[in-house]
Amino acid sequence: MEFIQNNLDIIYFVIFCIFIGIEVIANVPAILHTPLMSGANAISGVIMVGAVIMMFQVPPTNYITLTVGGIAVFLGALNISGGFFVTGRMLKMFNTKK
Amino acid sequence: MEFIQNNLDIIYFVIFCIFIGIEVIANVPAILHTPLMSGANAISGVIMVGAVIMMFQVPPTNYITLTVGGIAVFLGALNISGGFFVTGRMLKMFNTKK
Amino acid sequence: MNVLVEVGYLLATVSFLGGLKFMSSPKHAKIGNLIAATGMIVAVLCTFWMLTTQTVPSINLIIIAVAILLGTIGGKIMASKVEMTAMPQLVSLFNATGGGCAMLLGIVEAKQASLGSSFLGMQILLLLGLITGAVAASGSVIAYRKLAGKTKDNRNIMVVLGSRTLLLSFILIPVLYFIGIIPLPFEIVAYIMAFIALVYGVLFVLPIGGADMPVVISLLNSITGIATALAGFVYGNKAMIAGGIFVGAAGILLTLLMCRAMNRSLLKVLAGKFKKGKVAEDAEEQNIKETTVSETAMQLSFANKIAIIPGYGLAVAQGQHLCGQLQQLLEKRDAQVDFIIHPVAGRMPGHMNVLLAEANIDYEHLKEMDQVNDDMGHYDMVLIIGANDVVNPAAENNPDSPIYGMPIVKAYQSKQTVVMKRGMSKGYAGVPNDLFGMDNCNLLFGDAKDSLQEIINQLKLI
Amino acid sequence: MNVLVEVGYLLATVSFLGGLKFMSSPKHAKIGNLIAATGMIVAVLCTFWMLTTQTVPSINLIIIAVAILLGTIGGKIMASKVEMTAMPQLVSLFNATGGGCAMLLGIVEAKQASLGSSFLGMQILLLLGLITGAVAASGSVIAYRKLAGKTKDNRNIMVVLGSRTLLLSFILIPVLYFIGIIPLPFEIVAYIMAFIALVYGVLFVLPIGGADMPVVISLLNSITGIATALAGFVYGNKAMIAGGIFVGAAGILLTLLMCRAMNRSLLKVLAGKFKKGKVAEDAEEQNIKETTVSETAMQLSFANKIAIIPGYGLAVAQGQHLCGQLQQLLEKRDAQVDFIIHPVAGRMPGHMNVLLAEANIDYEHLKEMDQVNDDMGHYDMVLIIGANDVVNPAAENNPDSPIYGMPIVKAYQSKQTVVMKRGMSKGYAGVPNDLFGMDNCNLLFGDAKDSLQEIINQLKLI
Ligand SMILES: NC(=O)c1ccc[n+]([C@@H]2O[C@H](COP(=O)([O-])OP(=O)(O)OC[C@H]3O[C@@H](n4cnc5c(N)ncnc54)[C@H](OP(=O)(O)O)[C@@H]3O)[C@@H](O)[C@H]2O)c1
Ligand SMILES: NC(=O)c1ccc[n+]([C@@H]2O[C@H](COP(=O)([O-])OP(=O)(O)OC[C@H]3O[C@@H](n4cnc5c(N)ncnc54)[C@H](OP(=O)(O)O)[C@@H]3O)[C@@H](O)[C@H]2O)c1
Repeated sequence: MEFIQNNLDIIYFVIFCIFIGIEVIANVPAILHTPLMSGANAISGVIMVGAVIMMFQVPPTNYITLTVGGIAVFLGALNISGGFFVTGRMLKMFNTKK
Repeated sequence: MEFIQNNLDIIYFVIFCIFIGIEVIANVPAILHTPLMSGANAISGVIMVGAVIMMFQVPPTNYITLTVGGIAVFLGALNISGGFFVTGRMLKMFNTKK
Repeated sequence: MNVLVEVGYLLATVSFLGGLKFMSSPKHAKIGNLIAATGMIVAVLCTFWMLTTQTVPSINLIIIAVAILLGTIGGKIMASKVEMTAMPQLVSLFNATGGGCAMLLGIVEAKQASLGSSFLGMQILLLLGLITGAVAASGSVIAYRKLAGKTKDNRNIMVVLGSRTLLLSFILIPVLYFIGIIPLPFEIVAYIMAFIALVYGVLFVLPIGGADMPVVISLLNSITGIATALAGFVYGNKAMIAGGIFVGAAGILLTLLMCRAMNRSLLKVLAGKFKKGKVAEDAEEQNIKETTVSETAMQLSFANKIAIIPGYGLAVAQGQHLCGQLQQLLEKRDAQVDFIIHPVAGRMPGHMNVLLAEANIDYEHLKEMDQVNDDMGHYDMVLIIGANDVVNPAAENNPDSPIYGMPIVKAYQSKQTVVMKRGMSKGYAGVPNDLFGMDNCNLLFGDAKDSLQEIINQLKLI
Repeated sequence: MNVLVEVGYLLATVSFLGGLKFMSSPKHAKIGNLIAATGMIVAVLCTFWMLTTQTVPSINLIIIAVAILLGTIGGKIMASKVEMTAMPQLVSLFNATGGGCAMLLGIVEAKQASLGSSFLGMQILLLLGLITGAVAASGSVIAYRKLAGKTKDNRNIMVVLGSRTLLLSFILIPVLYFIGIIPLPFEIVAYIMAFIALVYGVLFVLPIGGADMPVVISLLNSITGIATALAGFVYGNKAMIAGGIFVGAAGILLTLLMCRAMNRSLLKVLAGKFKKGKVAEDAEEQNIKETTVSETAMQLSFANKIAIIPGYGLAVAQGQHLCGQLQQLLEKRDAQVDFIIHPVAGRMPGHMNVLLAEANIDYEHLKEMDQVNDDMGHYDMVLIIGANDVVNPAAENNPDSPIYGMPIVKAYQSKQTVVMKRGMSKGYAGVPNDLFGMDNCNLLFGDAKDSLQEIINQLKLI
């Protein structure tokens, strides 16, 4: 109960996000499934933002953590860049009729 | 700026609500326009909740305000009840084919 | 605030959302209405739950209870008694009550705000809520009166100028007040604004064509939604904010969708104008062929597949029940009779569906335009009853016509067409109809109800 | 936190939302991708804007910068080099990196959390984020390997049992830890969970059929989204929460939509099973008629309207360019050649569109199934190249067939059909195809590419 009280805003936020996520692609035609999947994949790359924030906090002497964190950022960047580029390339193929 | 800072949650809330409101009825067929209009009208009757909250705060000796507030509540209730009932009646007419 | 109250409002918000979603699909619309209504009950109940942590004088509570009771009963009665064809009027009236509630709420709160030292933002919110509420209220009343035929269109230049002036004062007065030039108490400013807004609502709706009222009601409804959301901000009430914004946003889109379904622009609707095409009003002499009741009855008796396309004229003539009789009669003779329903036939969306449902016509015989438009040639005979614009081929082949681009029922492709109308009057869009001059088309003049009755009488004899 | 940072995240959230919305409409998909990418750049930039209020050691900054640079370049190169047909593999690989990022982030934060005294909720969030990230990472790698043909399906009972056991331990270990029975530091528990999750990801994907990988990738992608949202909660970062949940929710729906487009249930897909119909595998002997290349070429040379229905076999044979040549040749002879594209022809949605686009075939000749299905009789000749399930009439007339209910291209209604395939093998769904035995159908055996080449050669001679 107290939890709900304190997190009411975030609860609304989550519910709305879920609804929007579902609603937004409810009517997508099958032909766009592959590029949409790929685009969604690119968006989930926003996890990199988390990795960067984490790296801000790592003590500069902790080399192991720095390395692991660096890899995390690298993977995130790969996901974002690759994701959007590959989606773009796919969509270029899907030109619609004029 | 400070305003944004303090009201960030509500800004997200409002944007999401607008988006949802638009998104939800983006594909409605013309035949449902009238009942949908009526249903939306009923929902906006939630203003009555505001009138009730207001009435909670009116000093019991202020007869004019009590009367005006009472009318507000009455109008709100009329909107809600009439709105949902009339929508229901309309929709009964719109039975879809089995 | 109490947690349970908050959770209740959360539930209400979600059910408004779900309700609207379901209401926009023909299959689930009824459930959607129920969901939204349940959410509303939850919202109201949890407002009363606040009483567990707050003491309210019993006189207030009694007034609230009585008001709710009367309102609920009144709404139920009005909704049950109204005739199907008067639906839009009633919706408009209900919208007026919602707007009125928002306005009164604003007025009372303005008084309180005058007493306390409420801050600028709150005062702006209150004024906005009050203005939108008042506009929605008085505008809806005029829309109601127009639909009920009690007020006529008024495109007087004074009305237009007046409404523009008032629009200006909506900005001017509050600005002058807030920078301190108007030395009145906030309360009084609020009253003035409410009054101006009420007048503006009237002037806003006056010039708009009576038949465009469904569009206007949708717009006013959206404004009520905004008023609700503004009040929600004042009370920090999420259910009010969400419900209000949902309705506001959905209402604006719905308004645009309605305009699109009629192939009109919202601006033109609001200005009370029609798109002027290059078509001269009565351009060409048409070679029309009149037919008679007995000939039509004869043709019907020979046809195997018949389509009936109903329009506004059928609604005016109240001929829906005769349509049903005609269908039964023909089906007994082993003919198949379909009704082809154009989404904006008549004067409100879905008008014809409601009409034919009232006459108990089977759903399997109600066809949507898109379902049959490719096969119009399969019908031996097409009967157009009081419809005009929705079968006008100009929408397809005349780019200059004001209705160009509107989807139509392709009656012109059928083997044989009989159009039942009283004279050569134009339809709602005011454009001539080439269909009437086509080879496969005959006109049967007369009131739709009378003609239908006579056809039925004759058919019984054959 | 800095206001500008917050506003930036708000913008990013809105553009993720808008991007997804646009991406789901064929006309605006490209813009949608751009919008979402812009939002991502905004999100990253405003994260760095935090540096204005926070000092970070320069070594950390250098590592971050290098990592981002390498990642961006690497992603760009991989995306540019990949062959069109290998797209799904690559998407899967990228998803693995996203999952990996989430997992590593969880591991590092778990270490920090072990040091500080972070509260229960945070620990649960971290564990959940770590598990989901790890499952998505290893699962996606296996999906990638399957699509690339490097790993085979494995429906071994050990795999299934193993994955169930691990699923159990996801609940058990944390619960035991939190009630204090496992006396290890949180850090270690996190490592163990990450390890288990990685193994689980592998076992989860192993039994699933290779051709179902697009569905699985979509599912894993949705899991990455959830991992992102969980990490977002840890940092209180709205853009991460919103982006993650959007992807999570959209991904789940997309997964279901994909299954529906293939007329399969998600559970069956995950179990690696096919719906078993009552149809015996090779029920009836079909009366098939073989035809020859020269006969087919002759028929083509006489036809005026020709339809080509491409399927998985054409992709395997890499015959798309020959298809283009054939079309040009026939058009020079004044025939009209349409390609009819079934949405799930091939092995990923839109596979055939990509394939034919690669061969530079004009968009006006690409027809969607629904556009032409009612007029199949208008084609003088239909050429089915390496397609099977998508033209199987059993989907329409055999309620017991596993593909019953899937929309198909109604090739069986055409005047004359030639099916090009290598032998009598079944399609992906493993069901016999009645079309092959029909009167209007002839089979031309042979690899699609070879047969096409020969037809073209012959046609040039005629
Ligand atoms: N549905 C909506 O939501 C909505 C809302 C606003 C506007 N509109 C517009 O309304 C129009 C609807 O088209 P429609 O084809 O249904 O109607 P219409 O184009 O307005 O034509 C109605 C026809 O019915 C005839 N009529 C009138 N009273 C009659 C009677 N008692 N007996 C027989 N005939 C009678 C009239 O000709 P006579 O006078 O010669 O008999 C007239 O030509 C469209 O332009 C649409 O855009 C629709
Ligand atoms: N698009 C998607 O997203 C997706 C994803 C997963 C699954 N699926 C499923 O995949 C199926 C797609 O249907 P489809 O009709 O495209 O393909 P299909 O039903 O799988 O049939 C392909 C046919 O091509 C023939 N073939 C294979 N290699 C060939 C070659 N080199 N030359 C000529 N023919 C060759 C095969 O017969 P022979 O061996 O006798 O030549 C086979 O019968 C559907 O069942 C769909 O549900 C689609």
